[in-house]
Amino acid sequence: MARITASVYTSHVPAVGAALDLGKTAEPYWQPVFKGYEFSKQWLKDQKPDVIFLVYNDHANAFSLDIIPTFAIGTAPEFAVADEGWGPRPVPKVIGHPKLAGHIAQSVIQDDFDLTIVNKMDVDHGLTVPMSLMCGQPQAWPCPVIPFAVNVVQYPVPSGRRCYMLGKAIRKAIESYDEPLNVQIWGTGGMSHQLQGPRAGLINKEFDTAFLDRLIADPEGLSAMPHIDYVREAGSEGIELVMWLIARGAMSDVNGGKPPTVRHRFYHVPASNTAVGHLILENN
Amino acid sequence: MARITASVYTSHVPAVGAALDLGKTAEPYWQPVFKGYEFSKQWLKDQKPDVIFLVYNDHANAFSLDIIPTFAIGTAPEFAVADEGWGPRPVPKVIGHPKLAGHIAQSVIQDDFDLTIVNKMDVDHGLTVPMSLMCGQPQAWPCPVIPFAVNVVQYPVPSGRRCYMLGKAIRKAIESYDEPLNVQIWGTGGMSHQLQGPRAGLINKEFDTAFLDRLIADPEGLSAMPHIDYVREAGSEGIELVMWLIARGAMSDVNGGKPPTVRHRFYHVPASNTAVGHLILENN
Amino acid sequence: MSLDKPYKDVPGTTIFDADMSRQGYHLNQFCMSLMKAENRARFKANERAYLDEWPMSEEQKQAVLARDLNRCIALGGNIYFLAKIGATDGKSFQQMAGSMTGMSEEEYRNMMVSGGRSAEGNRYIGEKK
Amino acid sequence: MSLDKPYKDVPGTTIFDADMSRQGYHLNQFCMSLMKAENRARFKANERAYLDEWPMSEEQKQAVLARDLNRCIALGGNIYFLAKIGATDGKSFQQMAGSMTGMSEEEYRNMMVSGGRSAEGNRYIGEKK
Ligand SMILES: [Fe+3]
Ligand SMILES: [Fe+3]
Repeated sequence: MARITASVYTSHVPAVGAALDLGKTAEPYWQPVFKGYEFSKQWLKDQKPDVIFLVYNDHANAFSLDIIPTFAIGTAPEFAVADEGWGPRPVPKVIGHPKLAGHIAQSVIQDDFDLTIVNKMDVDHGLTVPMSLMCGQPQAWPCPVIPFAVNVVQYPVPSGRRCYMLGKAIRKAIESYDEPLNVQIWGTGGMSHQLQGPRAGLINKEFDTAFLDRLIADPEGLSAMPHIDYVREAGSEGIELVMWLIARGAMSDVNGGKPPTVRHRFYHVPASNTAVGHLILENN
Repeated sequence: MARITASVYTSHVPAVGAALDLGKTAEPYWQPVFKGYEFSKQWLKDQKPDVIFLVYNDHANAFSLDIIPTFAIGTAPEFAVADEGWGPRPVPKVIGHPKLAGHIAQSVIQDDFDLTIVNKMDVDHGLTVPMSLMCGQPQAWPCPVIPFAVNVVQYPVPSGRRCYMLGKAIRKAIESYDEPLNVQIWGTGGMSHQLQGPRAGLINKEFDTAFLDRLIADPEGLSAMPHIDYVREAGSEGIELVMWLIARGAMSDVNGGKPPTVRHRFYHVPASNTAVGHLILENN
Repeated sequence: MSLDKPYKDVPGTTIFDADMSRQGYHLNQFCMSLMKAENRARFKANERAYLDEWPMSEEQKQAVLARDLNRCIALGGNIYFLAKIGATDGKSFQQMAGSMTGMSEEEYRNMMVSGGRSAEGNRYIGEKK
Repeated sequence: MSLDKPYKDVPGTTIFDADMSRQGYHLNQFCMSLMKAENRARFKANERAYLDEWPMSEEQKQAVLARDLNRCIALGGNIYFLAKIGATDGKSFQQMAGSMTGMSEEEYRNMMVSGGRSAEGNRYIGEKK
C-alpha cells in the first residue's frame, strides 16, 4: 500500500523564484533564504519520494473569476508552467500521477469533500517555487506531483478545520491505494504577509513562531483558529497558512500513529513582502 | 428576511424541451406529459416567487472533462442558453441574482461545503426544461434564477446524505438574507432512466413511486440510500435523483418547522427514455 | 486501486468513474469539440482525418467510425459526451440509447411506450431473467 | 447581507469577499486579460481605448489609469489580479505593495529588511499606535 512518509511546509514567494531564475541566490539579500533550504534539498534527494501531493493556491493564473473552485485536484498526466505576466518560469513542466490522483478524488469525494476535478491547469509560482526551493534547478522534477489548489483568493476560503479534516481524508485515500508508493504531502504559502493596502508589509514573527510550534505539537487546536485571527495577526495574505493544515492532517500522529520527527525548521524575514517559513516533519 | 416558500421537483428530459420547442405538445405521445404540468404553471403564476434556486446538472455542455466541479453555484448577472449540438433552445436567457447567490456561497462555504463559484456558465436542458415545463413559453422568465450545478456525470457524485445536508445549509443561508424575498428551491433530474449500454431503457415505477413517497414523508431516511441502489434500481442516470434531496433538505419540516403540503404530484412513463416525475411541496 | 466498486455487478451498465474518465479523456474531449458547427462540418467532411487530430487510441477511433456506442463506452466514453456524435448525425437520444440494446428502433420505442425495461432480472449480472 | 464580516475592523485591509468580487468583476477580468502579450501591447499603445472595451465603471478606469491600487482595491480589485498591471508596467510585487502604503520605495524596502511592519497598533481600526 502507498504511505505518507513525510510532510513539507514552505512559503512560495514569487520573488524567490525570480531570484533563482535570475541567478541572484548568492546576493546578500537572498543568500540567507536559500541557505535555509540546503538541508532540505539533500533530504529530498535521500528520501526519493515516488509522488508529491502538493497543496498550494493559484494566484489568479489558472483560475480567473469565471470559476473559483474551493478545492481542485489535478488529475492530468502533465501540467504546464503558467505565464504569470512576465513569461513562464524556466522550470520543467510538472508530470502528474493521474491514477493516484483519480483514486484520491474518488475516495475523498465519497468522504463528503466536494472537490473539483481538473484535467487542464497551468501551475503557477504557488507550486513551482516550492519545487525549486526543494529541488534546485534540475532538467526534470525528480518525481510526479499531484497539484491540489485551494481557493484563498476570494473570501470565504475554507476554514482551518475543514483543511485539517481534508488532510485526514487524503491520508485515508492514499493509504488505501494498492501500489507501494512513498508519498510526501506538502503544504505551501504563508507565512505572515500582506500585499495590499496601507497595511502592506505586515510581518508578525511572534505569530509565525507560535504557528510553527502549534503546527508541530497541537495541530488539532491550531485548526480551530478562525480566519479573522490569520487576517488580523498574519496579514490578509497570511490566510494562505490554512493550507499547511491539509498537509498536517495527513500525518500519522493525528490519525492514531506516532508523533513525527521534526527534521528541519527554518524562519527568515524578509523575502520581498513576506516572512519565509519552512518545516519538515517525518512520520515514524 | 428571505424565506423558502416551496420546493418543486421535476425531471428535465431534453426530449420534452424539443417537443415544446417544435410545437408537439398536443401530440398523443406528449399530451399526457404536458397535462401533468398544467396545474403547476398556474400555481407558479399565483406564487410569484422572487427568485428560484434551481438545482440541476450539466450534461457535458458547460463543463467538459477539463473541469468537473462537484457543486457549482452561478453568481453571474445572466447565463446564456447552451448550444448542446443542435443550436441553443429558443428560450429566454436566464437572469441571475448575483447578490443572493454571493450571499449563499459565502454562508454555505463557511458551513464546510466546498462550492465552486462560477461567473460564466451556459445553462443546458437540465435547467431550461424545468423552466419551460413550469412557465410555458414566455418572452422572459418570470423571475431571476440561481443555477446550482451538481456533478452527476463522473462518479463519484455526492452522496444523497451530502446533498440533503447541503439543502439544510442553503436554507440557513437564504433565511439569513436581509431582503424579504419569496424564494423557491427546485430539484431536477430523474426519475428512473438509463441512457447507456444493453440495459438502456430501464424504468422502475415501483422504485420511483417509493422514492416520491419517502421524499415526502421520510427524506432523512431516504438520504441514507447509497448510490448503488439508485444505479441498480433506477438506472445509471437515475442517480440524478440525489439532486432532489438538496431541495428537500431546504424545507421547513426537516429544519424544525411544520410538515409541507403536497400541492401536486405527477408521474408518467415514458418521455423518450425516461420516467417523468413531478412534485410540489409548499411550506406551512 | 482498492476502492470499492460495487457497481461492477450491474448488468449492461458501465459507471463512468475516475478510471473510465482517464481512459476516455481524449475520446470525450473529441466529442465535446463537436459542439462547434465548424468542427462538425470538418468531422463530417473527413471523419478519419478529424479523429487523427486527437490522441485517441486506434480502438477508440474505430468505435467512433462504426458508431458502436457500447464499444465507445467500454473504452471510456461517457454517454453525455457521445451524445454530441449523435447530435452531429441528427440522431435523437432515444435512437442513440436504443442502438446500444440490440433492439430495432421500433422495438425499443415500443418497449418504452409499454413502460420501459423492467428492473426484474436486470439488477445483477448472471441473475436469472 | 447580514452575514458577519468580522474583517471590517482590520485597518488598511480590504477582504476580497463575494460583495467585492461582484463589484470588481470586470476590473479583475480586465487585469486577467493582460496575461496575453498581445493584450499587453494593445493596452500600452492606448490605455484608455483598451479600458473602454471593458464594462468597467469610469471610477475603476480612472483608478487603473492613475495606477492607484488602493482605489482599485476599494472598487473591487484584488491584488493578485491587479498584479497583472504591475507585470505589464515591469513593477515587482514589492514595488506594488509599497505603492499602497504612502511610503517611498526605499522606505518600504528598508522597513521590510528591518523585519516588516509590526502588528502592534495595526490590529484594529482606531487602535492607538
Ligand atoms: Fe501565495
Ligand atoms: Fe439529466
